[in-house]
Amino acid sequence: MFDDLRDLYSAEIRAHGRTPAHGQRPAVFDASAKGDNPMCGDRVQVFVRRDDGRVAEAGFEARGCEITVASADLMCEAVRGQPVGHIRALSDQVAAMARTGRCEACDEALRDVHPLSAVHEYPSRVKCVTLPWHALLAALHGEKETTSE
Amino acid sequence: MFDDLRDLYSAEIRAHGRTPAHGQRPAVFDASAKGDNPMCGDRVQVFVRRDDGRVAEAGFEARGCEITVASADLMCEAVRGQPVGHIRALSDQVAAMARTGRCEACDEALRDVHPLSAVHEYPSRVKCVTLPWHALLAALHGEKETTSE
Amino acid sequence: MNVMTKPVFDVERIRADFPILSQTVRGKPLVFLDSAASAQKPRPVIDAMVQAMETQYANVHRGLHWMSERTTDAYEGTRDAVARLINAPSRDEIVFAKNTTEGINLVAHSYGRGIMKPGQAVVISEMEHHANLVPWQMLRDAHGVELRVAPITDSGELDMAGLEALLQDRKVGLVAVTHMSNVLGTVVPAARVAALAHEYGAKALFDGSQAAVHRPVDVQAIGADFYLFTAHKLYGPTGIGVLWARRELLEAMPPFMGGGDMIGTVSFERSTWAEIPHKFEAGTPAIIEAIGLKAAVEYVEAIGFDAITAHEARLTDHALARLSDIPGLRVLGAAQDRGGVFSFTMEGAHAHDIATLLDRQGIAVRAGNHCAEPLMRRLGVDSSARASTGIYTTMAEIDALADTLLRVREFFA
Amino acid sequence: MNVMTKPVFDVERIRADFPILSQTVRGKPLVFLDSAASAQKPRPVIDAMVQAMETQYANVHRGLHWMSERTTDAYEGTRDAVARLINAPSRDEIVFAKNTTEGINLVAHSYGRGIMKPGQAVVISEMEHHANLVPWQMLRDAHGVELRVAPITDSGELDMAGLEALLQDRKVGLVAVTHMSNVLGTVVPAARVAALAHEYGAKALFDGSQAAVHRPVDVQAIGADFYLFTAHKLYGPTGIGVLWARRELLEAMPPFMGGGDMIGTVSFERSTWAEIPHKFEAGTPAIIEAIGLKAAVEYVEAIGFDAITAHEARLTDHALARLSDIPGLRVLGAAQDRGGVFSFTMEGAHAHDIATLLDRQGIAVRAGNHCAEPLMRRLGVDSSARASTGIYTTMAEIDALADTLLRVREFFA
Ligand SMILES: Cc1ncc(COP(=O)(O)O)c(C=O)c1O
Ligand SMILES: Cc1ncc(COP(=O)(O)O)c(C=O)c1O
Repeated sequence: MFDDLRDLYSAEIRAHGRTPAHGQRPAVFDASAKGDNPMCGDRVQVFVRRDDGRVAEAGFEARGCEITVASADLMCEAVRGQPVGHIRALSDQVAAMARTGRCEACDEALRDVHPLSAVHEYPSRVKCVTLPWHALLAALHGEKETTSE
Repeated sequence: MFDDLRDLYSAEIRAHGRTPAHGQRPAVFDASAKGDNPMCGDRVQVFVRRDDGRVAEAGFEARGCEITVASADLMCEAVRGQPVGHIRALSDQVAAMARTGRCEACDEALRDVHPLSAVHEYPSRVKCVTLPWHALLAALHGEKETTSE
Repeated sequence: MNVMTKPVFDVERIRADFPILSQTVRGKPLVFLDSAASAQKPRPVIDAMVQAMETQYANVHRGLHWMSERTTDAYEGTRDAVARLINAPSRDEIVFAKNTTEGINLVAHSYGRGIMKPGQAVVISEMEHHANLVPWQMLRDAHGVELRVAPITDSGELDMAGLEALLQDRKVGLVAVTHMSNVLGTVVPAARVAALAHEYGAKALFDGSQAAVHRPVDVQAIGADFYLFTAHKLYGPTGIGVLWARRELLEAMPPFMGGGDMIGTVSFERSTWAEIPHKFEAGTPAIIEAIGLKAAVEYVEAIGFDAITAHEARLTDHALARLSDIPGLRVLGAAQDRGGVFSFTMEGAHAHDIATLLDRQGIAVRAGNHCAEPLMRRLGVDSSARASTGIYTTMAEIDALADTLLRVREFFA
Repeated sequence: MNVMTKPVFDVERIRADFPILSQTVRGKPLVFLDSAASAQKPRPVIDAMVQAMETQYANVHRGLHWMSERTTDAYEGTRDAVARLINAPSRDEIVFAKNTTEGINLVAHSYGRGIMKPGQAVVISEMEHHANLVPWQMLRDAHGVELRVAPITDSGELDMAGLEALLQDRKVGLVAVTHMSNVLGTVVPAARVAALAHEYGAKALFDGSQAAVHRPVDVQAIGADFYLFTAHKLYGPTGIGVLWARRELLEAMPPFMGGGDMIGTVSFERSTWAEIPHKFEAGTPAIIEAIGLKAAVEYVEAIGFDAITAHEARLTDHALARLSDIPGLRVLGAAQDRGGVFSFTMEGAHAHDIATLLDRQGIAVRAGNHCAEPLMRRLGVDSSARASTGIYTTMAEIDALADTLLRVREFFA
């Protein structure tokens, strides 16, 4: 019945969505920010530890759908070791990917994030993918809250 | 060209509209009130002198169209000698006449007002007819201002 | 309208009046179960708007010409239709606003700031839509009025004893509650609430956004002081809603917005206000929308609320039976008196994911907090999915929902 | 849009797009010269609204289903169209209100009460519509802000020296003037006004209700801080208008109304606001109307403002020539830069009587104070008749007006 949804809800994504590896507050972190999706009530809080200008570790706490949680988990994976200054570019690429479904020019670091591009067929779900990235950027910029609008 | 308007702008009405007999503040009056038509800017101030429970004299000052002035003038004529308690009934009859064009049950005192019934074809002009009556009622009830809404 | 000649309720005939219902979505026939967010429009509403724009349109109130007079008659005619619909004592008490939200903001401004005194209180309930919460918060913060929240019971009904307790100190100037919850479907006993409010010297406002769609409303029988609804949920156009209030309240309240049409006379020094209802309608109103609203009112009146509530009761019983058969599914709220709104959660599946799966099958439901975040908190859920019915909803659509939810459950198992 | 393929301006082709123009009134073909009050709607606007209601409708922003997503795209797409129309730097700066009037009230509340301090002043002009006067009076009375009135010259133009004099003490926080007078047709030199305001530390607001219909508007070239217009005069639907303001102003301003869609998170204690523009759009917006507005914007863009202003210049020259030939007729205002709005008085005939006689011939003009009572006082008239043009107005219609006015004069002689 939901065959055409197997892209979006692939085994990969569902695993990240249900049993995220990074779905907790790290023992040590130096920045954190919340992201809210006011239209639906989803909330993600991202925690990040930096080391020598790079993201050393990221984790999150979320109340949200599988897509949001999966995106947060894949993000935490993808940004580990990335230069802090590079995160915005990655975030922009994810946003474009979620909107258009395409990611030809995406950074190698985003390889595992690609399956989420299936979300582009469901515009109202695009925010589920981008919300954790907004929260991460906010944390890195010293803000406390953000929204996914 | 304007043949179908000869009813509304009859010689009678036009005479009252252009050279009203009562278009001034009487030397003596015991009540007065203004009426405004906020949608168009017309204004009538009515002055009235009472004697022994009857309208002894009425006069007005107006800035307004010919229909308003004619209605005010015909009103002043019609109410002279009428019991104060009867004015609301007369006013209601005039309002009904202006809206419907009919006045079978109208008071004899309103005979000369009848030609104004032609206004019923022009709903937005009905207020021109009723405004002076509203002001007169307001004056008799001790109010200072009224509108024709 | 002659009750004798009213045709029996025939949902297929009604569906034929709604062009959108024959659309397909993602290759599937549209099953529109999101009417509580906004309802679809029947042909008579669309036609009335088109006819106005094609044959009889000009600005209202101001023109001394035929088109303006006819348009004014049509616009003002809607006040009569609405007054009849809710049994308002006078057409002059019908104020048009953009939607319910603007109407409540108008009351918060003109009654709240204009009449209430700092130190007084407003009571709302735990199950309010943000539209009947945020304006009172803003009033609280700007005007020093206290905001109190009446509890609901675990079955999702207004806790009348809890409400009465909040009124005891007689500081409450206004009780403002929903007439029907957009999350729980609960219909609030409005007449009892109004009587209680009055007993303690408070006015009673009802947010009828949902109730006016599902129940006959009689503001006099309720004893309401303010009543609001929004046209787009009543099968009418967007951009117009209704505030009804008692004449003496409207007359005492200062205006909300300033501009054309709401004035008596204007000088740079001072302006005077027009009579009600015009005092509260600044600027060019939603003319075409008012004309559409009249058609919507006439449309539901022609069907009749007896038939509408009977149809809805059948749908509701069926929906509750089918939904409660789905393992792991929890319907929020269990009020005695409830309308066709079903919010639910499902174990192991997030509301958004449910909504997306349903959408893939052409079934439109809403998911999220339904503009009632504090209520969600009270219910202990982050978000829920919500299916809601309209006059065009069929038993088969309820079955499609339930059948698909069973598959959703498998998918997420 | 490709400028090269733009068809030449053909008024008969344009007229064919407006169904209402083939109507008769009192047995005569409609000559609609009341477009400044509200314009007629072309078929693409009507069709866009109908198509939305028939095939693609649901509430916006909230739904996770196909209909809601498509409707949201359409609704939000209007922001892009409007941003392009007025050359706004960002679509996020486009706020939808009910009409110009609500937009100005929003600014008076959120900027006036929210940002300005008691003791500051607002400057308006002598030729404002009540919509750009009454809200500032209400702000004055509620918030202790002074209201100053910049004079106009006898030719009906803004007196720039007079304006500058009012700014000298640097107390003025906002200069709020019309971009084009709805009585005199005067087009105000907006860029000069904005520069002057900025020189003295004030913001500049322009009421573009009339200007946006007759002139290309570029808010960046003007240097405006706030700009407003109303869809129904721009051949669009009733029930929707536009407030544009600079991002940093919108971000600093508190919200106007509270409710759904304008919030970030809500608890009973405290709410946070959504990002702009949503912060200023509480409740279900005028969705169908926004969709109609987009069609209206595209319609005028396809014709092009070059063609529109050229057509209007021809009509204006002709109208002024014909009207000035009528003995006893006085056209109000004689600005150098003026659009297709002609207010006039006639010796021996009151404006209402003129309007009724014209109406009898199917010619729709307005009469009264045109929601600009103080201006009428300044001009020394109680009321005037007003003819105003649209893109569909023909030379023959101007001739019909002038010919009939000659007969009106005879009638009242
Ligand atoms: C110059 C001007 N400003 C403001 C308005 C008010 O527009 P609206 O009634 O659509 O709010 C109008 C038209 O009525 C106008 O001509
Ligand atoms: C109970 C309730 N109140 C208020 C509203 C707000 O209505 P609107 O958005 O039309 O102002 C809604 C719907 O959104 C509602 O369901």
